[in-house]
Amino acid sequence: MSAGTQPSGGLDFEGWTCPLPLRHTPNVVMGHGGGGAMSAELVESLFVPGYGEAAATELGDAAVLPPVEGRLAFSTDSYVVKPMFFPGGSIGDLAVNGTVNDLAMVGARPLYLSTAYIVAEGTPMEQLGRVAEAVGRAALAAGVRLVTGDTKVVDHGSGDGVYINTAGVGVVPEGVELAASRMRPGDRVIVSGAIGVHGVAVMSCREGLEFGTTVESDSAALHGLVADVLATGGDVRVMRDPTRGGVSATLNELASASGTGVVLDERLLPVPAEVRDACGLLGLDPLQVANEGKLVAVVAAEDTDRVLKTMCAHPLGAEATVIGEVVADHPGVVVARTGIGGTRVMDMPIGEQLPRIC
Amino acid sequence: MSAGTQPSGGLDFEGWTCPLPLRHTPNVVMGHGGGGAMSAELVESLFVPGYGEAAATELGDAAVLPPVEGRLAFSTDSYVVKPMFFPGGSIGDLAVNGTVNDLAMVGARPLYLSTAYIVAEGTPMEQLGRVAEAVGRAALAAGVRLVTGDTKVVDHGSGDGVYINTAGVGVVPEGVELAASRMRPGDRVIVSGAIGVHGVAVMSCREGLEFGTTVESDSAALHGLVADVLATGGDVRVMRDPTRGGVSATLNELASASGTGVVLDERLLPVPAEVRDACGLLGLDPLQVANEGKLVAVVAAEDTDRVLKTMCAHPLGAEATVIGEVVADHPGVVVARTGIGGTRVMDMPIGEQLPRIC
Amino acid sequence: MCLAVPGRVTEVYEESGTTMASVDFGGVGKKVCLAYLPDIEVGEYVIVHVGFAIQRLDEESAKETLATFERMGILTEELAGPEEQVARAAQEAGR
Amino acid sequence: MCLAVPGRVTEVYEESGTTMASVDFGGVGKKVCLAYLPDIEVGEYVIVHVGFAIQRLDEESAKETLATFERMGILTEELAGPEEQVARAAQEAGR
Amino acid sequence: MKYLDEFSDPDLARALLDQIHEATTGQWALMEVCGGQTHSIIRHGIDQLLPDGIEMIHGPGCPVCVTPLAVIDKALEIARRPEVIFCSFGDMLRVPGSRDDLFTIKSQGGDVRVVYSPLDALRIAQDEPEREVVFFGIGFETTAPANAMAVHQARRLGVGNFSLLVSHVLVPPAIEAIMESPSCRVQGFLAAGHVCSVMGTSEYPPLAQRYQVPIVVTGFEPLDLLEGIRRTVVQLEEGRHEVENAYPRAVPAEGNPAAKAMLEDVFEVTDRTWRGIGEIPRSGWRLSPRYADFDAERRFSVEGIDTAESAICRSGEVLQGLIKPPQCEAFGRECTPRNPLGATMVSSEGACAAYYAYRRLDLVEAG
Amino acid sequence: MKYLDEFSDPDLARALLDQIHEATTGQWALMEVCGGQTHSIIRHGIDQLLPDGIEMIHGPGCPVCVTPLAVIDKALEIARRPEVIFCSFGDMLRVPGSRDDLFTIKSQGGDVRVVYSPLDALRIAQDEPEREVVFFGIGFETTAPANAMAVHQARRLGVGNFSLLVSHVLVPPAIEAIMESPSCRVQGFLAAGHVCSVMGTSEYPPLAQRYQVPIVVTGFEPLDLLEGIRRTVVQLEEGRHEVENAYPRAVPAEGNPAAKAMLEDVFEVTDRTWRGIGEIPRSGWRLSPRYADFDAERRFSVEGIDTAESAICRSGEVLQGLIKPPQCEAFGRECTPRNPLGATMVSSEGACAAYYAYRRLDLVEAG
Ligand code: SF4
Ligand code: SF4
Ligand SMILES: [Mg+2]
Ligand SMILES: [Mg+2]
Ligand SMILES: [Mg+2]
Ligand SMILES: [Mg+2]
Ligand SMILES: [Mg+2]
Ligand SMILES: [Mg+2]
Ligand SMILES: [Mg+2]
Ligand SMILES: [Mg+2]
Ligand SMILES: [Mg+2]
Ligand SMILES: [Mg+2]
Repeated sequence: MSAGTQPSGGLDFEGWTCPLPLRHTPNVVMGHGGGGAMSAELVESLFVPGYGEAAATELGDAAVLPPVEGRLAFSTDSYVVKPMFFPGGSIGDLAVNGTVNDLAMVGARPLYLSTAYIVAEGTPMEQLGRVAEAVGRAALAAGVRLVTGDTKVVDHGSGDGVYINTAGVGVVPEGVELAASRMRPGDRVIVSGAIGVHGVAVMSCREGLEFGTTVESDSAALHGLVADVLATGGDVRVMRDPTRGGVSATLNELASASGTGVVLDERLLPVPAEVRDACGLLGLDPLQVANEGKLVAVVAAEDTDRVLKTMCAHPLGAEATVIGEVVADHPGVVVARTGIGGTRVMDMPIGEQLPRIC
Repeated sequence: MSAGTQPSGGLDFEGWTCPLPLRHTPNVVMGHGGGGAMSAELVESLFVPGYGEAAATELGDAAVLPPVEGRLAFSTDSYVVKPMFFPGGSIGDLAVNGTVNDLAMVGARPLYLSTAYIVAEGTPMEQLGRVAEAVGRAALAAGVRLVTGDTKVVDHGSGDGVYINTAGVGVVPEGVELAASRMRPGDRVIVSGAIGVHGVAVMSCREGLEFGTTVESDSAALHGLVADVLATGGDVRVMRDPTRGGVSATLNELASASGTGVVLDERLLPVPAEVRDACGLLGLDPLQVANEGKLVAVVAAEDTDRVLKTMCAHPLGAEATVIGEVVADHPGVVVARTGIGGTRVMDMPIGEQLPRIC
Repeated sequence: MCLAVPGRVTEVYEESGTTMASVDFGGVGKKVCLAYLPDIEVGEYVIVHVGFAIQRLDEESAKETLATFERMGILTEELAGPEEQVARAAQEAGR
Repeated sequence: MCLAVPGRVTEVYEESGTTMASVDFGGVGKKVCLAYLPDIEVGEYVIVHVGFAIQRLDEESAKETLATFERMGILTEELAGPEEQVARAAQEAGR
Repeated sequence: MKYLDEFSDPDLARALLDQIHEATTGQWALMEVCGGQTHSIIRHGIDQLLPDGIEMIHGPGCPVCVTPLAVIDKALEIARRPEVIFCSFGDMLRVPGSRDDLFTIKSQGGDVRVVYSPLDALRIAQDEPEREVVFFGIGFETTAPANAMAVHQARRLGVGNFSLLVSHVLVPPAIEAIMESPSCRVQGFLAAGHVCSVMGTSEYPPLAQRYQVPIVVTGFEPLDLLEGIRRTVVQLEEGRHEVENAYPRAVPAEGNPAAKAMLEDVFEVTDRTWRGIGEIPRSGWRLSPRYADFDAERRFSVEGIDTAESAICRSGEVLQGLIKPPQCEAFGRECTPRNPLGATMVSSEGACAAYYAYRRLDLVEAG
Repeated sequence: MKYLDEFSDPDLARALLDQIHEATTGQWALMEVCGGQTHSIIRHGIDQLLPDGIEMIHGPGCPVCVTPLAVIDKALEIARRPEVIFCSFGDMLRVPGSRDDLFTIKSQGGDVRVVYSPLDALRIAQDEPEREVVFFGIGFETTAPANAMAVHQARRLGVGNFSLLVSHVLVPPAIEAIMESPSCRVQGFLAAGHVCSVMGTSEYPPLAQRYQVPIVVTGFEPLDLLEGIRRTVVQLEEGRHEVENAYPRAVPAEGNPAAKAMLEDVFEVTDRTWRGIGEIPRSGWRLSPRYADFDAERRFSVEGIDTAESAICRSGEVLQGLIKPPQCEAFGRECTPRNPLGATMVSSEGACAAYYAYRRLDLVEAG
């Protein structure tokens, strides 16, 4: 890799041609959000073909779905990532995987997704089409159906490219009960693989910070891995996907919600060299960098080996590892053992991650 | 009313004080979307109290809900209305009522709502708090629980105030089967009350078009009205809420989805004087103006009286009336009989509603 | 040209040296420039186009016109018997 | 001051009259201004701060320093018997 | 609205229609000059209710439709500039120039705003002194006084960042051009009521005389239009060719003297190209040299831009009343309001759009 | 990263710690001058591993912390302007001025951008010639060459819309001021390695002599810090007070001559107020008259702005090493990184923030 080569561009837009015969509109215009013929055309000619097999036949205002046996899981997230396309993925995959993962983290089998777009006028149809295709592919891969949707268009300057909201409905199998309140001293904290990868991939193409890296986003749907883990019968107390705020935010949330302490051993953290190096360059903490295809699980000590073995057998958990444990001391606080044997309190990140000045 | 007095302002922000002890942030800043302590604080100190009784105890990443008997209904919509506060309501009520109504239109009893906010940095906390309160009040009124949520913050200039996405889950009672495909020649078309009210209320405070009016948005949750109608046992073929694109878009969609024709009698349209006058001034067609608390129902001829009587007995359907009928002629086309006895084809609106030039 | 609509002047005032009016269009109020009709008084009707009162609406004349139309209507009614009226309505409905 | 990190120069080139370099920081590549170290050659290490190479990293010296530390380590190992090492580790874990 | 609703009364409409049916014995081709009248005729289905002997021909009366392509292209060029806030009446935004339209420019980041009045644009200029605010000053004689006043006020108040892109057109020279056309079929005119509210009626008697056509000043509500048609037909049946005022409540003979004085001051007559028709001598207004400082064409140096029409569209013939929209091969096929080939399909005032939007049921059934 | 990882090796760290423990017999108060070193010490828990006899005092070495309130207020004032793109290193955005911070200005519409390098800001100025691009040029001697080069290039390339808001501070005068303080407890200094990479080591022998303190040039990785501490302690135990270079791989005695020459050309020495400390004579750099055109304070006429600190915060004492952050009443209570009362709580380099973020476990347990 030549360090002088800035990234971006590496994405291939060649293969795609806009399916909408919109003579005057290679870009989205306000009318596409007006609820009239142009809106309908956008759904029929762009979203439905983009989604492919993952779409229900009609993406209506509301979907009627067959009865579901068991407890429901319900989740929502909006996706506003910039740039929309980044190494290893796009806002489209994130929008599917992120919501699928939030469902998976409560132990649910994801079934249905809604997709709602807020598009800035001027967004190239071609980009919107690629996003729709990415959504369709990710949904197909995750085995969820796209059953209802919405599109709004906002003024140039009132939005920026494409924002996507997905909401998801899933079913929680009988007996599955995941909650921070079930955490007990002695439990082990497992992370399913390398951390910080998604955040570094996105940062590498963020304006003003660009750097060359081979890192690609880890965006993936984790419900398969979760199902395997639950099938072990091991006592998994709680799971979380450490997205915004990273592992640090997740562990702080768990400590605070459970009233237990967490001790983390930094020497055990799976931080890839690229992530460590990028964070070193920018003065960031890999523990605070976002992940999109990883989970943190708290598991009863006696079941840890079993769970870990199962995780490692799954392609998305191949590098799973224990990174710490739950303690009775310092409830609500996460403490990290540092590389050279010191300790520090690992606080909840505050707001934005800011590259350090010096 | 003094015509010279421009509207807006009439909203009262006095009663509200920001519950967040954010010394440096009377406005939303990027950090509130970072997934760290500031994000958590926003949920705990603004959304949860704003939602009040309508909120589930924790607005987590995903909710686990008790089993639901019967078919599920699932819907989503994003709300980007400008200005956020307008005569008779706010983006908060719309976000609840709009999704509740999309569920109601497939005959469902709405149960749960997700709420996802995309907030532009700089948005006053006070406004966001008022929006959250409006969401809470509307949800309480509609009897839906707010069970899961999300907040993102975007750069100034990348967003505009507050966008809200809600997704909703409901249950469709046994035997309820509403579909455009069930429309038959001879069916009657009913509208549940005055049309064009919401659109005119919002337009009256839109920059560059401001006019004085006493019209207030009709934003309301219609599932109660729908339940009453379904309880009559009358054969309701299909229902729609004529939001963006107005009654015109809705009837065109129904005609086109059903393969039947629709004939509308303009003399029967319940267009309030204020709506007619505002449309006259701006050169708009009331049939294309948005509604947020009205429904269009297609009902078997023999059941029309029964349905209409029930509607009229409900506060939200007091002015319900038959406005047209389904015909075998001109399938897919909506024809309007004009006031002086002519006819015209009422086409699907195209994109944005544009005030006519002259 | 179109989209000039009649409204009733409810208030006349000065604004940065120009005569302005509040005009009531039934359900809608709008601020209108009176520079071209400075003699208009509150209560009178004006024809308003893109924010300007371009002409006084002569209520007398309007009433006369309507009265003429009504006379024509009566004339027509007299010409057509009730049967013809019913037949005409039916024909209309069938169009 | 901090956040100056060592990287290996992989390419040297001119850009609008200034000497620039591509620098490889392990997993990360960055464009860096070489104006203050114009004699650096490809393969050498530099200390980079906010986009500027501020100093050459002397590999010889780095190796010497590490070698010194290692000698201290060996010295320490020799001083402490294995029991003491275990005790020390336990103490550490208990902090 | 008072004085609108009364003039839509179905019973009185029936009475007027009866009178028209009774009066009509011959075959008459009438032209309503104004796009607003076209809109109203189709919107209310009036043409369907007329006797077979009367044919309504739609005139070149929509300022959106007739604004020349070159002016649209200038507007797009100006609106594209980062320093400009480009203000326009609403339905001008969808009119296609040679390549783009204002909606597209807006979607590419141009600051394009819809306003209700040119005074709104002037206020924006006052509020945002560091920007350049340009108002798209199109329209017939009805709209010209508003635009004139905006420029006049800008000068009076010293609002240096306001300018006008002017493309006004005038009705009487258009009537003249239509009548001069060798293929002209028009036998009587409904003159545009609101144009006369401003200008009065004095320009029409010479035309009625020269071309031996009745000209009836007509309003916009169903009863107004029916009365205008009735009076024109009665004249034709009686062999008269006079100027009548069927809209006396809004049209005094002298028009609006204050407005006319302002127009005199701010504008001067110029030759003007009408989109789809071609140049008509002395058929437009441009800013007079006294207001040259406020001329957006000069301020943004777009005088050079000149562009030609596309070949397929027959809107020129439509605008001259030579064909009706459905006679154009492209109508409703390649050319729809969604994807307009010609300006007459763009504006809801345009003859092709009015025909499409409210097209007759039999058209649907045939199609 | 090569030459980083090796200097974090746990076994070698243990070896160095053993040496330190062995060497320490007295009670010694050492100051690491640089905020990056403070960060590293707390981040790795080094202070916990040191013998009780060694106390680390955190120096005024975070440029974010010491940037005077008046300069922050000037930055906010400039960033607020609509024509300005205000570029800054990341963690400057959260530093509170008298009222707001840059994040707040950004949220109110100010165009505030985080960049990695001043050259990025220069490139933005070239890309957006119609805007004014201002770079917030703070930092010690390490950062100054980058800022100097940006200005130099701006002049060379004729980038007239670029300027620098300069508030550079210098390490040696700060050491002098600390030692001159009557309450000073510091007995030895770890000098900031990267400052010396630029400036070399020649400024330190006079200080070591005058104040009879050992000064050891020290790097930033755990082993570097331990070695710096070890050498300082050894000197103290042996009663020496010399300048030693414990970071020879990055610090030649002469520093970087090219950078020093550029600094000489672009900047000139000035008295500078350090936030929380007060004015230290000749402790900063400002733009030299030759580059006055590129001075943002002049370009935006904010020279007049002058503001005073709030009363509660004891960051001045923290910065001078007189108290440790937890000794401040407000620490962890009213004052947290989320809601900082003083600059030392704002930057992750700041002593209070570093203490808060990585505060010792016993602190948590006590708290
Ligand atoms: S239908 Fe279209 S192509 Fe034909 S004349 Fe009208 S605008 Fe031109
Ligand atoms: S803890 Fe806060 S208030 Fe106390 S000295 Fe540090 S920055 Fe100032
Ligand atoms: Mg919906
Ligand atoms: Mg999650
Ligand atoms: Mg999530
Ligand atoms: Mg929708
Ligand atoms: Mg979620
Ligand atoms: Mg709906
Ligand atoms: Mg909806
Ligand atoms: Mg979320
Ligand atoms: Mg367009
Ligand atoms: Mg802030």
